[in-house]
Amino acid sequence: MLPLILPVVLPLLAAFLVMPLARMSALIARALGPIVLTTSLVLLLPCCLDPPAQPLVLAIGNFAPPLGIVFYGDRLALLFANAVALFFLLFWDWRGGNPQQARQDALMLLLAASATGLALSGDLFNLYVFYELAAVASFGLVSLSGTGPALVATVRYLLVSAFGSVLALAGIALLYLQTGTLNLAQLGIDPEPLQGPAGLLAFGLMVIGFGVKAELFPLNYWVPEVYASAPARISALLAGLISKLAVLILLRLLVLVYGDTAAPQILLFLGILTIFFGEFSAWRAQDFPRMIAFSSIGQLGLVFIAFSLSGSWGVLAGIAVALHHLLVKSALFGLAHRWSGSLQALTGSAQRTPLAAALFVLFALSLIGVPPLPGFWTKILVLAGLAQEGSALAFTGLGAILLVTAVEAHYLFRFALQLYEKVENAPAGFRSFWEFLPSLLLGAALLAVTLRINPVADRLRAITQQAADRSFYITQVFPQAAAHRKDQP
Amino acid sequence: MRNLAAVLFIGGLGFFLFVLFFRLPLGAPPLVAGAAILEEGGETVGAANLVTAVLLAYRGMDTLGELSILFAAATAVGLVLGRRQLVVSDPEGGFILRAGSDLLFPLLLVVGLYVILHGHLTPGGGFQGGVILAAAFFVPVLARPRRGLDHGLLSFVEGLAGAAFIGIGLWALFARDAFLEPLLGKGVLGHLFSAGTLPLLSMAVGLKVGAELAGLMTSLMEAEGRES
Amino acid sequence: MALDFVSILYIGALGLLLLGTFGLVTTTHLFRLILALALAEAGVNLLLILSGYRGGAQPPILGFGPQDMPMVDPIPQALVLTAIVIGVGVQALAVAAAVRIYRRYGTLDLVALKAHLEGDLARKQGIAPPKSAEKPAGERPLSPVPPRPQEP
Amino acid sequence: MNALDLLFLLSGATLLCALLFGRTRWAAPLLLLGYAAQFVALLQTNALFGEPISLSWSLVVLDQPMHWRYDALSWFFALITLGAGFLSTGYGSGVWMRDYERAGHSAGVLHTALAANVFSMVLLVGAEDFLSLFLGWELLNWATFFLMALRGGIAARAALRYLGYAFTGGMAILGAMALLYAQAGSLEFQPIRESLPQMSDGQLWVLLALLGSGFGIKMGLLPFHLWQAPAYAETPGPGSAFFSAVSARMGLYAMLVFFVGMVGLARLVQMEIPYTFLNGRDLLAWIAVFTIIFPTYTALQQQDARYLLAWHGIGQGGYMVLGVLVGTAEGSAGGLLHIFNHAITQVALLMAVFAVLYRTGTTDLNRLGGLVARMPLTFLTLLFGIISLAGLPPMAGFVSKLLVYRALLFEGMPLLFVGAIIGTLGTILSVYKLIHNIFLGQLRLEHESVQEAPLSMLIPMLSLSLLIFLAGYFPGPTLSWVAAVQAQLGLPVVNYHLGGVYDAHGGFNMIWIVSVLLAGFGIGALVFFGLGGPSKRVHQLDNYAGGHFLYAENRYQYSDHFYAGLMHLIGPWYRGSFQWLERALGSIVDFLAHFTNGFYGIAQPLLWSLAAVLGIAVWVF
Repeated sequence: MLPLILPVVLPLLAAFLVMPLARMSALIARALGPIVLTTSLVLLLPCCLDPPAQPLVLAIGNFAPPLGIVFYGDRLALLFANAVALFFLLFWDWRGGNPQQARQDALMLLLAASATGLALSGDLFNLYVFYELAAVASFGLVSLSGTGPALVATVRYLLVSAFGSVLALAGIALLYLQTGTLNLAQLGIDPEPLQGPAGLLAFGLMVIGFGVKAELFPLNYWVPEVYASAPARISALLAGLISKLAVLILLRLLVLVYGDTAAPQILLFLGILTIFFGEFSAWRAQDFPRMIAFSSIGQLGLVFIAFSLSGSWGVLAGIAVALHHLLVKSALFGLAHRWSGSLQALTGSAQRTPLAAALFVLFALSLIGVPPLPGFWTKILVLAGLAQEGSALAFTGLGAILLVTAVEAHYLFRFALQLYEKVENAPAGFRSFWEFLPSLLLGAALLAVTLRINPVADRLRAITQQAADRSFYITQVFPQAAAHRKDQP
Repeated sequence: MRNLAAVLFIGGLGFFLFVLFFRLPLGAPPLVAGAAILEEGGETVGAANLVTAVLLAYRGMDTLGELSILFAAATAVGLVLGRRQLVVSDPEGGFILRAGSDLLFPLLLVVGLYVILHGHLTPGGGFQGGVILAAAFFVPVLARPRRGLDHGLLSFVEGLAGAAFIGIGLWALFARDAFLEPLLGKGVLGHLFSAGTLPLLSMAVGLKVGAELAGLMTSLMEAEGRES
Repeated sequence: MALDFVSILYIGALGLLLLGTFGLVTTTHLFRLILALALAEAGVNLLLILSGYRGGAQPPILGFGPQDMPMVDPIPQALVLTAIVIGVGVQALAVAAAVRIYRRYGTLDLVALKAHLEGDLARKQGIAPPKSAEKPAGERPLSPVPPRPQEP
Repeated sequence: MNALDLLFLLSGATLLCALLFGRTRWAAPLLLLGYAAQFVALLQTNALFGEPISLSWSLVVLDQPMHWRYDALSWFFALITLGAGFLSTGYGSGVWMRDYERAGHSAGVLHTALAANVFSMVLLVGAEDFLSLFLGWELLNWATFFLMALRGGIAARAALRYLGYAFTGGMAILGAMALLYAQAGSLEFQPIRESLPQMSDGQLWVLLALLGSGFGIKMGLLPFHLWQAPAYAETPGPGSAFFSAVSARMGLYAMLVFFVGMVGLARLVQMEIPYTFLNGRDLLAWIAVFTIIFPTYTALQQQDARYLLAWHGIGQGGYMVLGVLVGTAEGSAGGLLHIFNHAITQVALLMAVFAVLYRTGTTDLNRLGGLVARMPLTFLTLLFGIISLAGLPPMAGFVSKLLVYRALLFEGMPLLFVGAIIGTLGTILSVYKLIHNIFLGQLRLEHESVQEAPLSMLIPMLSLSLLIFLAGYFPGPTLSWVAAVQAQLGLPVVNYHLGGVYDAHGGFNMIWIVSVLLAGFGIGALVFFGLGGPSKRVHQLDNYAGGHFLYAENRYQYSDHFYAGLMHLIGPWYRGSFQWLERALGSIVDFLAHFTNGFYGIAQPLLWSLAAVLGIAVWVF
C-alpha cells in the first residue's frame, strides 16, 4: 500500500521542510525535491510496469469507506501517478539560481503532491481539496517571474479558478445533499437519484469548476496569457499534466454516475466549442507560447469530445488522446523554454538548432494525426467513435474535428516552414543540448510508441477495461456492497 | 448591457437553483456516512467532538491537503510580494493600542492554546485556535508596526508543525500500516488526554495555521510599506 | 409552502451565492472582485453546512446534550472548515497579487490591466501590440498565387 | 518471401540509401540501381496478367488489420511510378545535380524526398484496406510537401498552399473512413464492398462528397485545382517531372478503387440528383470536363513554360476521369491508357523545359526564342511531347484521346464531347505558343552560345520521345495492360490488337494511320528536298527585313500577348473566379480566428462562465 500513500505524503513533507532546511544548507534543500520525486517514481514504477491484477485500494487511517477517505489505485490512476513523478522530474528546475529557490521548490513539490492525489483519491471532496492545492500552488508558480504581465495573468487565472471552485463546491454540496456521501464508489452504487436534474446540475457545476484547469471553453481565457508569461516548465506541467488530472475527476464521475445521462452530451457540446475556439485562435497567434497554448486548448477539447463517447470506447479514446497530448504538449512547451519569442523572430531557427526544429516537426505531425504516429490512432479512435454515436451533435463534432485539424496543420506547418527558411542571421536558439533534453526524451518516447503501437494499445485496453467498468470500481471499494446488490436484483 | 445580461443570467440561474433545491430533502438529508460516524465515532476515535474526529481522523487527508493549501498560499504570497526590504511607514500605535495589545497578547495566547488543546472535546480545534494564536501575534505588530515578526522563525515553525503532522501520520503508517490512523489509545471519552494522537495533530495544525496566518498578515502589511 | 427555518437559511445561502456571482460577473475592479468572491464563497459554505443540517438536531459533540437526541451530520462541518481555509488562502494570495499589481500599474481596473497585460506581453514576445493597425498573424490562410519568378 | 515483399523491401532500401548516401558521389548510380531493382521486382510479381499477389506479412493495429496486395491496377500505377522515379533520377543525376548543389541546395535531401515519394506510392497502390490506403495517402502527402518545399521562398509558399488543400482532403477522407467504419464495422475493402449496396443514397452522397473531394484535391479536380500548377512548377526539375507524371494520378487511383471498383458506375448512375436530369456519374463527368477546360485555358495565359505545362497537367487529368466515367470498354480504356500516355508525355515535356532552364537560366516564354538550332534534340523531344499532349497523331496521346472521343460519341454524350474538344483546342493553341516561344522565332543575343542539353539529361528525354512515338504507333502492349486493369476493376474489357482496338463500330488501327501519315511526310520531304530550289545556310542572327539588317537587340518577333483576341473574348468568363473562392475561404477562416480570438481579449469574461452554467442548467431541466 506504500505506493498509494507515500507519493502524496512525501512531497508534502519535503515541501514543508524545504524552507527551514534551506536556512541550514542550500544544497540539501535543493536535493530534497529530486530525491523525493525519485522515491515516488521508484515506488510507483513497478506498479505501473507490472500492474497488480486487482487495483490497490487504501482506506486512509483504516477507516472503512465511506467513513474515511479512500485512495483507489487502478491501472489508470497508477499510470497517471507515475506520470506525475516522471514529468515533475523531467521539468524540474535543475538549473536553479532563483533567489527564492526554496519557495519555488516547495511549490513544485506541493503541485506534485496534489497532482498525485488527484490521480489516486477516490473521495470527491478530497479530490476538490487536491484540486485547490494544485490551483494555489500553480498560482504561485505561474507568477514566478514576478513581472507585471505574470501577475495580472495570475490574478485573472485566480479569479476564474476561484469562481470555478465556488461552483464546484456548490455542486459537491448539492451532491452531498442528495446522497449523504462523498465516496465516488458509493455514489456509483445507486446512481439513479443523481441522474435527475439536481444531480445533473451538480455535475454541470463540477464540470465548470474542474473545467477551469482542464481548459474547457468558457473558462479557458486564462490559458494563453498565463502560458505566455509563466516559465515554460510550469506551462508544460499545467498544460500537459494537471489539465489531464482535472479531466480524470470528470471521467470518474462519468463512469460511475453519469454515463447514461445527458452529461456526455454536455461534455461533447462544450468540447466542440473548446476545440473550435482553441484551434481557430491559434491561427492568429503571433508568438510560440501562445500558439501552443491555444493548440493545447483545442486538444483538450478533443479530450472532452473523446470522453463524451459512450461506453468503454469513449474511455479508451479519451485516455489515448489524453496521454498523447500529455506527451506532445509537454514536449512542445519544453521547446518554448527557449523559443519564447514571436514566431517571426524564430525564422530560420533550424540552421543553428536542427534537432529542436526536427522535434517540432515530429510533434506537429503527431499532433495533427499523421499516420503512423500515435496521434493518428488516437484521432481515428475518436472519429470512429463519433461516427458510431450517430447523433447530430456527434456528426457536428466529427466535422468540427476534421475542420480544425486542417486549420491546425496549416498554422503548425506555416511555422515549421518558417523554421527551415534560410536567413542570414539565424536566431541562436538553444544554448545547449540539455535545454531541450526533456523534449528530446519525449520525442524518443513518441517514436518508441509508434514502433510498439500494439503493445501500448493492449496496455491501454487493459487500463480501460478497469477504468470503464463501473461495477468493478464499486466492488473493489465495497466488496460487501456488491454482494448485497447481487442479492436483491 | 453587461449588467442587464448579468441580471438576467443570475435571475435565471437563481430560478433554477431555487426550484431544484426546494425539491430536495432540506433539513432531512440522507445521512449515509454521517450516520455511521455518529454511531461509532466516539468509540473508534475517542473524541467527544465528532467534527474534530472527522477533521483529523476520518478525513485527515483533507486536513493535510488544507494545511498544504494554506502553506502554498503563504509561500506563494511570499513569492509574489518578494523579499525586498520594505520600510513600514505606519506610525506607532497610541498608548491605548499598545497597552491593549500588551494585555491581549497573553490572553489570546492562552485562549488559543486552550481552544487547540480542547479541540477534541469542545467546539474548536487546531484551526480555530490557530487563528486566535495568529491574532495574538499579529495584534502587537499592529500596535508596533516597525517591529514586525521574524519570518524566518515563522517559516521554521510552520515547516516543523507541518512535518510533525505528517510525521505522526507516517508513524501510524509504520506502526499500524495505515497513514494517519489514531494511535496511543483512546483514553476516556471527554477527558483531556483522550482520543490518542488527535490532540497532537491538533497542536500541529494549530501551530501551523497560527504561524502561517500571522506570516500572511504581516507580509501583506509590510507590502503596504514604501520600497526603500 | 410555508417558509420554515431551513428554507430561509437555504434562501439566504443561495442569495449570498448569487449576489457574489453577480458581483463577480459585473464588476471589473479587482478588489471588489475579491470581495464578491468572498461573498460567493460564504454563500456556498453556508450551503455546504446546511446540507448536513437536520431539523431540531443537536451539535455532534458526544456528551453535550441529551443522549437520545439526533445529532447533525458532522461531515459537512468538517468540510466547511476546510473550504473556509482554502478560501482564506486564495483570497490572501489574490490580495497580495493585487497589492503588487497596484504598485506596478497604479490601477486595479481589469480593463486597464488587460490592456497593460497584452501590451507588455507583446513587448516581451517582440510582436506588434494588439489593436494596432498591424498585419494579421502570419500570412493569409491560403497565400495568393505565388508571383512569377523574377529574372535571376 | 514473395516478389511483393521484395518490392517493398527494395523500395524501403532505396529510401534508406537516399537517406544515408544521398549526398555522396555514388548516390545517383545507387539509386538508379535501386529503382531498377524495384522495377524488376515489380515485373516478378506478375500481378498484371497473373493472380493478385499479397504481401506475406500484415499488420494489425488496434484490431484493424492492414494488408497490402498488388493487382493489375496496382501494377499499372506502380509501373508508372517506378518508371518516372527512375527517369527523373537519371535526369537529375549528372551535371544537373552538380549545378543544383552549387546553388547551395542539398542533393541528399532531394534524393531522399524523391525516394520517399516513390516509396509512399508503392505503399499506397498496394493498399487493401482503408487504413493502409490512408497511411500511404498521408505519407505521400507529406513526402510531396517535403519535395515541394525544398527550394524555399516561392516554392515553400506554394507547398504550404498545397498542404492546406491536401490536408483538408486527407481530413475529408478520414471523415469518410469514420463513416464507413460506423456502417461496415471494418475498414477492410471486402466488408465495405459488401455493405455499400445497403447504404442509402444519402449516405452515399455524403461519401461521394467526402471521398470525391479528398481524392479530387490530389487530382486537381475543379474547384480544388488552384494549388497544383504553382506547386509542381516550382519544384526542382526532377521532382517536377516526377510529380507531373504520377503524383496527381494517385488521386485517380483512389477514385478508381472506390468509385469504380467498390461503388460501381451502375450505382453512381442510379443516384439521381433531385430536380435535375443529372445523376452522380453525370455530375462527376461534368466536373471532369470543366477540369479539362478551365485549367487548359488558364495554361494558355501563362508566361512561364513550367507553369504552362503544369496547368495542362491538371487539364489532362480531366480526360482520364471522363474516359473512365463513360464506362464502356473503349472509354475506360482511353481514360486508363491516358494515364500512361500522359505520364510519358508530360515527363518528356518538363524535362525538355528544364533542360532549357538549365542552359538559359529562364523559362519565361517572353525571354526565349529561336533555340531550335542551338538545342535541336531538346526541340525534337518537345515537339514529340506537344504533339502527344495535344492529342494529334502519330503520338501516344492521340490513341487515348481518340478512344475517349469515340466512347463519348457512341455513348450519346455529345455535350461532354464538345467540352472535351474545346479543351483540346485550347491545348493545341497553348502548346503552339510553347514551342514557338522557346524554339522558333528570333534567337536572343544572350542565348547565342547556348549548347545542347547535356547527355545525362538527353538520354531520358530521347528515350521518352521514342516511347511516345512507339506507344502511338503500336498501342497494343499498353492496351494489353489497360485491358487487364479493366478486368480487375470489373469494367468491360477492351478488345485490342497490336495497332488499336476492335469495337462495334469497327475500331481503328494506329499502324495504318501512322504509316499513312509517315508516308505523307515522306512525300512532303521528297517534294521539299527534291523539288526545292537551292538554299543557303545563314546564321540565325543574320536577318533582313525590307532590305534592312535587323539587329538582335530589336524585338521583331511576335511573342507576347499570344491570342490577344481570344483572351479578350474569354477572359472575363473565368478570370480569377476560383481564386476569389479560395480567398473567400481564407478570409472566412481568418474572420473566425479573429472572432474566437476576441474571446481571449475580453477583460472580464466571467459572464461567459455564468452563461455556461445557466446553459447547463437549462439543458438538464
